[in-house]
Amino acid sequence: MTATPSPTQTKTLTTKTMTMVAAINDALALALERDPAVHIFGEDVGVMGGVFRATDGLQARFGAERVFDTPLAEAGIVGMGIGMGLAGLKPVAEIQFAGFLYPALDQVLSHLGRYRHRTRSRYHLPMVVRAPYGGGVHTPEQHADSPEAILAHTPGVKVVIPSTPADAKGLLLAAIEDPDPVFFFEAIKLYRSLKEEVPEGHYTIPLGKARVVTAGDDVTVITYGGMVEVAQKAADAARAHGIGVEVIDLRTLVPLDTETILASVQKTGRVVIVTEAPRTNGFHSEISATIAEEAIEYLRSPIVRVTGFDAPYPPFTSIEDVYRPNPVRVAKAIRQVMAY
Amino acid sequence: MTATPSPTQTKTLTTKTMTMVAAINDALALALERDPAVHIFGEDVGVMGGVFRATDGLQARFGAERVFDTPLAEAGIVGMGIGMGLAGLKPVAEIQFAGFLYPALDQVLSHLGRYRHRTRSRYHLPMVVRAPYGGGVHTPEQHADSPEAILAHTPGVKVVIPSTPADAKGLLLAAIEDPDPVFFFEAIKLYRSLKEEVPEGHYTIPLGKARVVTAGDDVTVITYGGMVEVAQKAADAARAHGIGVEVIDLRTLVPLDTETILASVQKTGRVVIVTEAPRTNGFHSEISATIAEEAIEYLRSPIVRVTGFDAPYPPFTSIEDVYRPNPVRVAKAIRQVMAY
Amino acid sequence: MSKPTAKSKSKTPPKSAAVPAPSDPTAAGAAAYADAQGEMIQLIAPDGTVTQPERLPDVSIRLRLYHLMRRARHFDERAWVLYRTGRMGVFPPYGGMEASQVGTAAALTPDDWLFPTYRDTGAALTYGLPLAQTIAYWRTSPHGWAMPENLKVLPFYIPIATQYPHAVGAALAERRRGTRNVAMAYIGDGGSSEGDFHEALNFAGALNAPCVFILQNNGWAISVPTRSQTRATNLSRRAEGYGIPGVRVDGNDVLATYRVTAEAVQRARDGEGPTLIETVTYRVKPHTVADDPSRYRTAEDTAGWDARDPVLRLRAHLLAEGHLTEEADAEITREIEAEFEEALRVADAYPEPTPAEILDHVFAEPTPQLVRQRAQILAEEGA
Amino acid sequence: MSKPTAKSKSKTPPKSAAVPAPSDPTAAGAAAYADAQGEMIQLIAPDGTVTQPERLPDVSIRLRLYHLMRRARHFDERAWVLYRTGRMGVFPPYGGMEASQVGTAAALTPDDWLFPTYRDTGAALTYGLPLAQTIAYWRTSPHGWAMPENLKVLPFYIPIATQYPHAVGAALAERRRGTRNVAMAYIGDGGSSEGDFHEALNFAGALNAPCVFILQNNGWAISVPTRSQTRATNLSRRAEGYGIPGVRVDGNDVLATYRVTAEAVQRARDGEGPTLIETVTYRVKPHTVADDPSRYRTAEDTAGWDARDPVLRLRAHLLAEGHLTEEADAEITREIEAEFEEALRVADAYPEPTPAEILDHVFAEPTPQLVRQRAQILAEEGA
Ligand SMILES: Cc1ncc(C[n+]2csc(CCOP(=O)(O)OP(=O)(O)O)c2C)c(N)n1
Ligand SMILES: Cc1ncc(C[n+]2csc(CCOP(=O)(O)OP(=O)(O)O)c2C)c(N)n1
Ligand SMILES: [Mg+2]
Ligand SMILES: [Mg+2]
Repeated sequence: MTATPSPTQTKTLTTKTMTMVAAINDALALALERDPAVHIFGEDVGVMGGVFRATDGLQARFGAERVFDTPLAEAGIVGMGIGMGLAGLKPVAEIQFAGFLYPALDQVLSHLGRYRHRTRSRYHLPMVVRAPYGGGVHTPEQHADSPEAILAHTPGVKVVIPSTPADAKGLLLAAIEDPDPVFFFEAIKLYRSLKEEVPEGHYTIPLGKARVVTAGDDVTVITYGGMVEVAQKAADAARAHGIGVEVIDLRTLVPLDTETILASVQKTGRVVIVTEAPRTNGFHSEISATIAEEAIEYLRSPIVRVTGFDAPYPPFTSIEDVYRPNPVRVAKAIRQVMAY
Repeated sequence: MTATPSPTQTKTLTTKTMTMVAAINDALALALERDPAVHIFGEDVGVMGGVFRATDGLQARFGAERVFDTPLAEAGIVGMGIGMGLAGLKPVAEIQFAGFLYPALDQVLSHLGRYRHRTRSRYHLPMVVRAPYGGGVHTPEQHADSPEAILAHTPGVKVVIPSTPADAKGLLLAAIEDPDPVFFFEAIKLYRSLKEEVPEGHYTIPLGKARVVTAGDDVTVITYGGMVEVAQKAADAARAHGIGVEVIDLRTLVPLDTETILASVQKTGRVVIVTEAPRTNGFHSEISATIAEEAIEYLRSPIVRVTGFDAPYPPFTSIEDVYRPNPVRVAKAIRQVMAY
Repeated sequence: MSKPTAKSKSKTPPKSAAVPAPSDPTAAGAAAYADAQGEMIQLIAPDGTVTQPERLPDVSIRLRLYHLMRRARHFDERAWVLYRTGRMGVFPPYGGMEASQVGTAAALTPDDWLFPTYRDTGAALTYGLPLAQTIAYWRTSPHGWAMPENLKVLPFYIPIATQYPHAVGAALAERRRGTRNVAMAYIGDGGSSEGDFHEALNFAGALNAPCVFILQNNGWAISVPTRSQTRATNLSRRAEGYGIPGVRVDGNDVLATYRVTAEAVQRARDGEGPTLIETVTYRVKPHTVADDPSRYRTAEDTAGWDARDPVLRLRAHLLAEGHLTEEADAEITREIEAEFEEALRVADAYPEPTPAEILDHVFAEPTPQLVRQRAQILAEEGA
Repeated sequence: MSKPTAKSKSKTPPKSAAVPAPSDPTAAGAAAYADAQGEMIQLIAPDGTVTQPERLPDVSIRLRLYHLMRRARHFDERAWVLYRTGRMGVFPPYGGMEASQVGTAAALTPDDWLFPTYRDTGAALTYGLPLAQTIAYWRTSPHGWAMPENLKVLPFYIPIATQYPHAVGAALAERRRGTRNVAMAYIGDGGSSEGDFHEALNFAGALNAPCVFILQNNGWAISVPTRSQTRATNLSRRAEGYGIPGVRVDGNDVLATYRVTAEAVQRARDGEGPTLIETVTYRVKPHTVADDPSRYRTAEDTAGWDARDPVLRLRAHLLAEGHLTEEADAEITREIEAEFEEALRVADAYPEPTPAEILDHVFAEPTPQLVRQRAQILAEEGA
């Protein structure tokens, strides 16, 4: 796949082939370099450089005051980050896996999303919480969760989920520069599986703007993060059968780019939504509901959701792949909305 | 309002006028009486009988081993309950306000919903977590949250939200007798504002069956909990203008009674969904998405959601009522789907 | 165990202080009470007689603390009356706990951070939160939430214990920025059971954050007595589990609370890390003005605490030592009353918020969704 | 402070035990180490010489513990080899920590509860988890999660610290049901920073739950050394903050870990409440078989710990005292190897799960949604 990044403020024209994790590392280094307020912390982010190496080399380069390990306690990590944000720093916390964000949810739901509101902007929290999420690489129990819907339902926090290295870099820099709290979920499956040309130097990709990955006239497939490549494969297969599939990568769930969604739906009239989160009340539901409210007159077929299941992501390696949407399932949904 | 309870196994025919909180107290007493495994615990549930008096008198009657105060720590409360459930008791925990469930979300997301699955039913957790939720009575900051969507998105837990005293009693007894974890959210607004005849003695109302509150042919209004009376008021007003509104009280979000929803939508073709939770990705989205997937051919108008907002429930008493859907807003939505 | 207490000794006086730090250098060190953790530090007995003359703060400080306690008490009393007449919202009283709140908060400067709970109006007032804004907060007016730019105090925390990690972060940020400012956070006996308490104390110790953690043990968490909340009988001992100093102080002796807090603040400023201070006091009042404690406790439970009243204790001491006269005291009363009534007038004049304000201040830049939702509210208003 | 330790003394011997409780009544009481909290309890030195002869368990117990440690070590070694050849999943090794796991778990009976973390395979095996199922677990086969009906052991816990409150609940349930059974839960040094640790210990103390909390301080939480996790240098001291006994023990001396745990179990059975035991040990191995510790620690960091090997230590003692011969030792090796290879054959024969099983066991009765989702998977399989 060759996604086209849409850097908004890049000056450099040179690029470099990078994995997503390298692009993230690059963004973090740039952020540390440009803004002394930026501080990175979490479990094993220091000497070790993170379990996925996203912070590799940063402590050595920027010192143990800017990049540091915390005790093992996620509420403490997010809660401390909130305090740092109140005091004017730019905290960039890493939660080792999205499934370990749960102990911190009280700090998120009670404070991270409320501080600007409750102090009428006397305080605001320019904090980023990064976490690897999603399945597909046979991690241990609870290492493959996709909790983005919980955050999307939390007023006052933004949710960003990149699907390519270049996007990851530009979106992460935008998230760090955003004055408000941003959750930044990184698909584990994409960390190293995907390489592309990434612009060198600083650039940002604005939060709240979806990316039309491939244009098409017949079906709109809406997705994000780790599911983008799955949708693309299904779209490629459909195209071979003469079906024009428009794949939309939301990039950010909050703010949601309804404009891009609705424009596409008005054109195609057929919608498939793909996420790997559990089915009931996943973020796919919000996308569907938005379309059912705003563009129902354009629909020529039911909105089909291809999702994870109403069961925990299975810890049983040999069958775990059944859980996660695959190109076959998405292709079937595309056929279904075409056949309606 | 005079809701008709649908007791499935009531033997007694006598009834008693009760508030919802009295009906809940009655259900808890019956459960303690019938099953020695039932244990009730939480903050201030003992001598004080709960901040809303839902456990009033229970410690005096059943002893401090069956009904007891815990230290002030919600993760501890739910986590301890999980251990009690593993060991064969029937824990019934009270969280003082739904907004204080957040510190316990790790225990919920990591364990409560996973235990049967991860042990292949060697263990299961017959636990009930009760919590008052929702706004409308000018409580302090964070005392008016409606987090049901988070639980509905959590595999392995059920979610029940009653809207009348008789329902509350029958559903709570069913929840306690259910072999799996159930969240039981009680609308603070309804605790004492609503009285009705409640059957005496033991009866249950099955989880997963919605209640058609009022029948109608033109518009389906789907809601639950504290919003049912709001929807009813709007429906009454619409009826005065000759619009037949079918109000559906879901009663349980998980399992969701799609059958009743779809039957009504097939009849009316027009849908309004009402919840007081924040808008983005609230449970209203799931209902809408389900309809958009299963019954789109019957729809004669967009699905309209009347909800809370993408902001924290405001702690500012004089304007907080703006946040919560009211009959005027619902009536407007009804007019909107009729006018489409 | 290499506890920082062992070597700690104030190296530098605080930059500035609402109340100046104790001037007696011999008593300023932590070593003085490092061995006394099991006991409760007390400088004056309930009847006002001095028990540790060598550690008394200067007279000017004592008088200042007296004034601040009187002022705090007046607020508490007036809030109650205003509540009854519908001019104040539901309010958690702290009357009887003034020494615990005033003595601790008085050790801060406005450059330091204060993280108060809903119970800590007395601490916030002492720190410098303007009266009118404090009134506005308890009236749930947005004016009470928009804290002054020149202070570092946060709106009272409702979700129990969540403020503790924030204090660690703010304190750490001050250190990273090279200041000598500290953060102080309050919690109750009940709140100290929450996981956030543990995580915060451990983080502060591990990261050497300049924090002072005040644990007000007032005997009750709503209806649950401290003894049912924990098997521990000395909550300051929890500090040992984090390798930081823990101090237990008579929470109704404002000279003692001030003294130990000023020392802890000094250690924090000097880079010696955090301290946990347990103030042993009592919630003589109901949980809130809307609570009826007879549902869960008897007169016996509270008996004896009136005799330990912190305001009367300091007053007795000051009168006995000739630092205060009845006339001066009456003058303080007049001053405090006038100040409050003036603040009430200011608060009464705050304009009511408009409906659409519920959607303001969610993000710096509202999302398209919020823009729409706001328009909906405005349309309703127009209609 | 009325700590239960002060009066505690085994009143009744345990009902039954994988390894019988110590028979010497004079040494069984908690008072013996109540004063020794700062130190580390040790019965035999690293070279096998006895340091506290009066507290040694019976020879039969020592031999049993030796066998269990050898068995645990064998599993650890074989798991590593099997992983390299693709016959085992990613496995967190515990080699070098056998005394910490075996000595503690051996104090339980199958009526007691065991809440192990991912690191505690050695403890689970000691408690009685069948080898074949243990292998199945680390192969991520559902057979490893469906725990035997006759045991009360839970599948290894992955989300750190979450097991601690569960142990409190299970223990409390046993008490409410009138049994004398206890619950034991493990945690790491890293895990003890989580809020759940604090809440659980405090709940257990407040509610007098018969719990034994094992804190294995093995020096590392993945790449972070204990000294960066906390400023405390003695984690057993945390117990004081909850009013419960805290014990610090040489985690590489199985006789010591067994002794203190058996005593704690006894106190819990006798209704005297919970105990926190810190076993001071070391993670000589990588975090998991897939981890490369050279990224974060040097050979110097781990130097010295080989000489403290717990298996060799007990072996030296038993050989020196004539309780073990080289021949008997070789026989143990043969027995252990045969047992493992047989279990491997059983595990190899477990059938693979079928795809639709990912949706089994969500609820007793699947919701309509799950019924549909299952049908979808079955249809895909059919296709
Ligand atoms: C997380 C959370 N749980 C529960 C509550 C409800 N609640 C408010 S005050 C209180 C008791 C607090 O007791 P303590 O910490 O001793 O403080 P005090 O009221 O005595 O000042 C409780 C349970 C809350 N506000 N937050
Ligand atoms: C809640 C949570 N956060 C993070 C992790 C990731 N993680 C797995 S093991 C580990 C370190 C644990 O260290 P310690 O508690 O000392 O146990 P040890 O591995 O040394 O046995 C971490 C951070 C996790 N499993 N759960
Ligand atoms: Mg209290
Ligand atoms: Mg460790």
